[in-house]
Amino acid sequence: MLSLTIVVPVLAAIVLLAMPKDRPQMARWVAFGVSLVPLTLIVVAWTRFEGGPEFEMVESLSWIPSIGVSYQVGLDGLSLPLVALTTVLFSASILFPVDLRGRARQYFAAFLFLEGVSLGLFLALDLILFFVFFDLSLVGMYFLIAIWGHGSAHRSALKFFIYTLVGSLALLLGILGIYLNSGEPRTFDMIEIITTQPLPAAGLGSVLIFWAIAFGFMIKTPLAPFHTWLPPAHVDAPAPASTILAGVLLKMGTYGFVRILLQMMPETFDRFSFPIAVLAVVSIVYGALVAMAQTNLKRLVAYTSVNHMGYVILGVAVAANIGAPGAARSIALTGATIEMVAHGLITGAMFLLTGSILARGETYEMDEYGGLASRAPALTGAMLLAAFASLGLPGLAGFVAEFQIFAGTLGVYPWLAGIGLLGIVITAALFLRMVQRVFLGPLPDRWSAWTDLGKWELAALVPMLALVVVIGIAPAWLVDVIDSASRAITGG
Amino acid sequence: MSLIAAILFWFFSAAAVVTGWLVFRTDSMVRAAYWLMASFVAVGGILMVLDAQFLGLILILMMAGEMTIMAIFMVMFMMNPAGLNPMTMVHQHRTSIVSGAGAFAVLAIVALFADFPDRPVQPGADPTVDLGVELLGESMLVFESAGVALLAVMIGAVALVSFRGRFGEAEEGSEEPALETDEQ
Amino acid sequence: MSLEAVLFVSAALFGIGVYGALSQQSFVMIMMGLELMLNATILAAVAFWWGTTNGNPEGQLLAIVVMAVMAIEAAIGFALVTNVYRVRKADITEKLRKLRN
Amino acid sequence: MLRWSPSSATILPELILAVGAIVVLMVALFTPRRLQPWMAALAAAVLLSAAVFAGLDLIDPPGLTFFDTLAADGVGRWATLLLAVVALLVVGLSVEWFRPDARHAEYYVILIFATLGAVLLAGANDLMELVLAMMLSSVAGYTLAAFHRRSRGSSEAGMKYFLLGALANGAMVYGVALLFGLSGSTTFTDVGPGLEGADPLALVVGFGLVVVGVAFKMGVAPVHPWVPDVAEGAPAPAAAFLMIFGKIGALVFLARFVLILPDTQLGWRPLVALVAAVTMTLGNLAALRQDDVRRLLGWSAVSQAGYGLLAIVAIGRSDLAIPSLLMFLVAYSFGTIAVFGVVVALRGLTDRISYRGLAGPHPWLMGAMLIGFLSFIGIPPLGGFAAKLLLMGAVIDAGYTWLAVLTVINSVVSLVYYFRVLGPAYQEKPGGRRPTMGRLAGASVAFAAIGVIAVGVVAQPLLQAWNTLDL
Amino acid sequence: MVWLPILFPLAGAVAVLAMRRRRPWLGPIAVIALLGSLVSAVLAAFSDATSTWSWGAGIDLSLEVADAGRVMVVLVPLVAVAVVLYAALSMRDDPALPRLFALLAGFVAAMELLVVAADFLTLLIAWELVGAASWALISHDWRNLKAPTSAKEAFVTTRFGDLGLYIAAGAAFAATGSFAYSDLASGADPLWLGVVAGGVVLAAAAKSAQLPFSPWLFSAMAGPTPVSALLHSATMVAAGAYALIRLQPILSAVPWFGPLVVGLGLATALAGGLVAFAQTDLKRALAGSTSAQYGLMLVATGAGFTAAGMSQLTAHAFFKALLFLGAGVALHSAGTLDLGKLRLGSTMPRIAVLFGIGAAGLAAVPPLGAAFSKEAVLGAAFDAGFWVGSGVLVAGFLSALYASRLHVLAYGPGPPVELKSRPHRVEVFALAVLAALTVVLSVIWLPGSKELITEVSSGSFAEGEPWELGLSLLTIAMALGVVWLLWRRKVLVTAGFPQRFRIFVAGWWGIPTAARRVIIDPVIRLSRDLASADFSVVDAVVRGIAASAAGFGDRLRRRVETAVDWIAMGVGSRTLLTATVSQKIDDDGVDAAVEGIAEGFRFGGEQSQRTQTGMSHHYYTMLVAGSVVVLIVAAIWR
Repeated sequence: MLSLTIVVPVLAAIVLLAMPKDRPQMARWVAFGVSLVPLTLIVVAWTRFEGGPEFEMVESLSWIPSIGVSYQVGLDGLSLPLVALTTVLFSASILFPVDLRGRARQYFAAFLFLEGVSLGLFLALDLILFFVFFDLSLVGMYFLIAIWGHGSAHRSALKFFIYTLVGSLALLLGILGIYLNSGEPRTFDMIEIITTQPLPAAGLGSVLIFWAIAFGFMIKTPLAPFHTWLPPAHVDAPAPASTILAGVLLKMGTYGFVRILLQMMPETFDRFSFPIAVLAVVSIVYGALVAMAQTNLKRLVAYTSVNHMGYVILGVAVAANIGAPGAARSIALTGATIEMVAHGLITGAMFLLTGSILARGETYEMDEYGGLASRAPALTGAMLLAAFASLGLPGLAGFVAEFQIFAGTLGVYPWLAGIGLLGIVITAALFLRMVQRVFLGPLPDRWSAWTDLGKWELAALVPMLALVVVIGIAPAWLVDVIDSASRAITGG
Repeated sequence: MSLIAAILFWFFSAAAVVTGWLVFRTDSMVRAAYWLMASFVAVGGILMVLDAQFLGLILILMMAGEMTIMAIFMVMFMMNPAGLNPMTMVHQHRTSIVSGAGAFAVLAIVALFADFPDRPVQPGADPTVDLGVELLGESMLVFESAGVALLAVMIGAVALVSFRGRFGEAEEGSEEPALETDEQ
Repeated sequence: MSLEAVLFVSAALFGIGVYGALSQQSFVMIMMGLELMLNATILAAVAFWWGTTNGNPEGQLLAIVVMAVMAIEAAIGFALVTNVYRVRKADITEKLRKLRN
Repeated sequence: MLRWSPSSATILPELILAVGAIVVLMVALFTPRRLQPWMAALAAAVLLSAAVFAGLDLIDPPGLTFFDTLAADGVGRWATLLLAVVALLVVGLSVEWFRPDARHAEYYVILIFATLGAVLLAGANDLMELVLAMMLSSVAGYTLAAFHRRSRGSSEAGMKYFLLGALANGAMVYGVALLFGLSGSTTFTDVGPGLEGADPLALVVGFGLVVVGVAFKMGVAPVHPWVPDVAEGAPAPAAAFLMIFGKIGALVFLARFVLILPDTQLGWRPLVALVAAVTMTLGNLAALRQDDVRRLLGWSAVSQAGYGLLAIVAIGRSDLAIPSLLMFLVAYSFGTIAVFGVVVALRGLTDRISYRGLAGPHPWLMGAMLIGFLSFIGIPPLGGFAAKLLLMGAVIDAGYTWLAVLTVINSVVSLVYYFRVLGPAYQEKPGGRRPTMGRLAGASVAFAAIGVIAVGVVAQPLLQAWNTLDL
Repeated sequence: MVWLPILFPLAGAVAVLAMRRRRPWLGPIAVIALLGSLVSAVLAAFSDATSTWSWGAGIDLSLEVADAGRVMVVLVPLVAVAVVLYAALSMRDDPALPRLFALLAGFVAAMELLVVAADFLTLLIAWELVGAASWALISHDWRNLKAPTSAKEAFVTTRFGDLGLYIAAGAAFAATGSFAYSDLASGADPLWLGVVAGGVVLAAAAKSAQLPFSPWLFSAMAGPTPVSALLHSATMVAAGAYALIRLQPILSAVPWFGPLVVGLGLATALAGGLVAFAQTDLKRALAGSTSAQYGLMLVATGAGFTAAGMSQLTAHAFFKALLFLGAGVALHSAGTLDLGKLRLGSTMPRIAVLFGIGAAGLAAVPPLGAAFSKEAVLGAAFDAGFWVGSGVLVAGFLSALYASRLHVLAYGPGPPVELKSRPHRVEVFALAVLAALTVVLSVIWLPGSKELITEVSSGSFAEGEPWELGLSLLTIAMALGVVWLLWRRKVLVTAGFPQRFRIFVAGWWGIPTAARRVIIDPVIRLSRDLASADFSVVDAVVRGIAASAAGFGDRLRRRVETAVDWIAMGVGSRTLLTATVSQKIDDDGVDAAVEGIAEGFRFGGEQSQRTQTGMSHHYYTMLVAGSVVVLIVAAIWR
């Protein structure tokens, strides 16, 4: 069943490409319909999910047994929410109207391809399979940015590709390192590696492997100072691609931190949890500060992603500290995972909204706008909701995550938690500034014909924002699922 | 024997090196070709001194023939009266000297300081017979390969140079296809 | 007359050949340099046959193989020189500069 | 001890190639001009039967033949099979390309000879056989490069290829003489033991000079300059072949060769590692600015040769070395055929700018190019990824982690120039269709592209077969 | 049960939004919702209701009406009803009325949640929601950029304080593994308890506008009057003091907790009193007085007598709401809040009387309840120490001083004023309700009420001395005398201060300026610098690596191929390269870097034809040189 979520979109992408005529509406509906398949399947999987410490619904096929590679997918409390997030974001993004540049089939095919690949990454339980999807996601995203982007899309897309390829290849080296150390016979099987923990806690080899993988994921996540590919890629990408980039692709890095580093080499991670936590806090504060100075709306949102990913990694680093109390580690990891989901929904929605603004105003410069609230209450309301969620207002998803992260961190790294908290104040300031600059104040004459969100935009946005609220108010259904994994991972 | 051999060896050696050097010190290609031939003949001499009479002989014969061809070729080819006109056609002279000296130095060091096994040729053996046995015995594949290689080079050389072929002008249409075709 | 001496002479011939191959502009002259190098190789091969291999006939064969190499290279070399001269009116290396970065 | 293999089937592919070449030549002599292109079919039949028999040989137990001068082992047979398939695909690319040529049956003859040369090189178990296989493949190679007898570029490419090759081969032959002198034999079976305790200085020089020759064949630094020139100047189908066949032959030979060398006196492993590092870096960096696609492919071939050497570095130390070597060769061959095939199919279109917006009108061709390039970069699940995975695993296993890191860095660099071609092709507004070369070339491209994907995705049968191979 | 006081206003908010097109219904709906909240709050207060809401993974949000919460849970909707009643009429022409009502109702709901919170997580949730609601309410008039700007300042300031609660919650979790008050009370590591205390004090100080956060109340003035009235009396600002009162039993285990809170409160009471005295803007003066009054509550709480604090909070809620509504009427009628231009007593005598009751409460004139609570605070302060008591005495003097000054200047007798509009009957009624509540609160002077309060709020009173009351009365008399003197000299408006000093004091002792100079401007500058550094340094490193790879590649290739010309090439190309790279580095991306290098080399190529290659003899040189290198390496590196 899980394999279907991967295969169906990818096959559909190929079929779409082979379709003879370019009929945008039909292509959109086909793509949307196909994207509902994984969504439905994941909902079913959620209802069947038991929440034990083991991986569930594992499907396994021998692929290249000669070198220990297999096709193996499965779920646990960590991947299930991310997979669900992926399906929601893709369905919404496909629905979101965008300038197709006369290449509708290719656009939707790229989206479906990327969906299958992203789902595959979160479901993969084999390191090579994981890497395959990791790299293919780069290719898919490259084309989405390069072909349907704007501004200097060529350069941004290439920069994105090159920079994250550096990360992915570092990851590959690390994966090879794990493989070569995985005992006899060698294997890429993640379940087996997690169970047997073949890597020695000490030793130069483990340290090198750890940092190679960590470097790879730090680029992908991204943590400062490896984030500079992110703003141009976001700014020049079409809005739905930005949503996917922020909502899904960045999570691959943070997911990898947990799945590979935390689960496969916990003792080595323990040695370096403090430096990683420091980097995370630097990202939090740095991302927020730099975002505050932006005049470009989308760039601003992009930098807040750096900030939010800092929270995630902070939570992961706390969970990696073996000496800390189990409850703190577990709550931090749960918080980090919720933050992944929350950030995906919130920032995803926010990027879609920037797309709506660009489509109407043709610029991201915030100073060009003002007073839009009077013409576009729905747009304003949606952005306001997203902004408040992003700055961590209780009752919305972001708070649930950030609170748990800080609650876990404070007992383990009190000073880092204290510094990191400053990020919350700065994000509050910067989002309010943004809202004020774009939506409040007097309306310039040139925008007097501004239109509010259309029905398709709303159709894409409302489910995402509704989830933000639901998670914010009643997160138990999500927290319990994640907690099952967190406890298993941290032993808390 | 050994004294005479030694004298002959040093004589041929000196001749081989000096004539070899003269190949590149002369003004005309034809003369250069003859100096080269002289160098080969000298080496053939050395081979004979080293009990490899057969090899020495075929080297001299083959090279004499080849060098004549080369000389004629140049006369024909360069449209240069007898290839005798004075000329200097040298580039990157210093680099070449350094490179040549370097190559010599490396090999000379190997020659003088390397420790080769001392397993001289048995006095009683007939090297030519051995060669024949080897050629048609254990190293047959080498022999055959040489044949194939020579066949290939003949075919290749003919294909490249012949003016006329079975179908008139041999070079007709032998170039990159046009990027645009008439259909377009 | 020792192995060292023969190899030394061979090294000298090889060095001269390298010098010639590098210093000459004309293709034909370059080929002469190459032939000289092969000449040195024949000498070395026979020297080893004579001095270090219990008279293994493979040494003699090696010399013959090198002669074959000489012939092959000369043949294909002349063919190419002719061809280049016909197409490009080029007889020295400096005239072949179409293909470069 | 004479070990003449009674079964001539062992060398049947070689025999078929040698005899087949002559047959093609003879038939062509008596065939009217308008039927000349059918010589391609004949050559294809020869290559196909060679491939079939090489494939059938795969099940034979490994051994040596012709008094130990030729190895008939699994790796050699796989190399033979691969070479025959590559030549077959090149024939497919060549038919339309050479159709206007008044006399091109010789092209196929030489192509078969070149294949034979590389096959013999891959199987060479004797220093003299090495020299002659090298000569055969080189001579055929020069001819192929210069085959456009009215083309300025082609003749220049052939000439330069020859000049460099002659010098490199001259050096190699001297090295062979030195090794013979040290070991007292030319057959590897005896060279190995003979070199035990040999003088290290002479050994180094001898080995180094042999490596110069092998490096020339592969297009490895410092004997690489012919590669971009030939890639640009030679007839495009021939260029594709020339990029590939030397690598197959020489890499397999080198793997066989280094294994007989004594580890104690000779640091061949670091030497090969250094050459690999320099080669891949040089090739990649030089390719960065190329605006000529064929030349770019040439430089990329240089860097790929560097990757291929990783397998040699690891050989004998990692059980991944031989599978990685073969996987690299297969992936590289198909990838090269695919991208060069696209150039051929577009009638030799080589200006980077001309590729702008081609993805629209030529989705399949550009798709093949995309697959080929992505495979070269090492994007999974393509063959190039499988190759790089195994190669890097092998060198890390062999203790050369820095080389794997360098490979990674180079892969990133390579992305830049591949996407300087691909980017505009996909991003720019679709342009008009360009004239193409016909179905057969397209079919070869398709076959190669599918091959690139297949070896990555369906790697298991191959790896299973290769895991047990020995040299 | 415990949910109802929260859900009623929430439902009201939803209903208001749903029926936003039927404007006449809006007011009644809002009032009914708040009345529902009030009634259910009373019931909840008597039933000591508790409830929990699970977040999963063992994290529960627990709600409980307990201790001071029993009073507070009733107080909030009580004040809110009056305020909403006023708003329904005074803002009846505002097109955004539905939004205002919805937000006010939400504001109340959030505050009720805060009151019934029984753990730090719930407290934090409510705490932040209150802040966010206040942001939305303050920026009610968003078309004028001033309002959202002020709202942002207010929100960011208080959010900084919120960090204290984050820290407190985290520390509680670290200490006990849960967020509940009760777990913390049942014993925790003193170190962590200290962190909790520090966090709570920080949060409370920011919310209750204590030093140094006080100035945010000025920003909050940008909101409409009903918002200010509610914000100052029973919701936002009250949250800080309430949280301290609620948590005092737990936190008093920390030895420095009491002195810190007392000191903070006293300092704010004195400084704020002077601010209120020096201000010439009616609402701002009231804002200053709010800080001062909450300072007094903190003194009582810090001294350990939470009942005193709670009664002060209650009394203050009524009269401060009343005063703000009075100020609103003034603004509405006279169109200004400038104390120099009001004196509406002759024109609107009824309002003047009502406002006077509020001012009397502010001045703590007996027998009003406010005076009782003031006395309780004084008693608590003297219990804490003589100097504290003296300080509170001075603060009481200041209260009387500014209260009387404000009344005289705002609603004192004066020349008839041309009114823009007259207050509506219901508006006056709302004021009257609050005035009545202020007066009715006098019943707490009755014997037995102390015991009742003690029992209900689980707090305590200090044993007051009779002379304390006398002293208070004396200070009030003195204050009245001073005001009369100043009035006579016609300098009451400027309070007799020199102009620059007055402005300095009225602007909260220069704290806003200092904050801008020391915190805001540097942070913004830092953020700009970082943003430019992000491109010119961090990214430049990346681009530099790319550029040098490209440049290195070119150099390497060319140098190897033209081995002969190494030196000449090297010198030339390096200068060129440096120049081009530094010039091009500001251009974007890898491609540009590549192009830049290419350009440099084209130029270099023009300079020296020798760099051109493609010639076989160069290849030869390379081969020989390379082979020699290979041999040397092989000979050395085993």
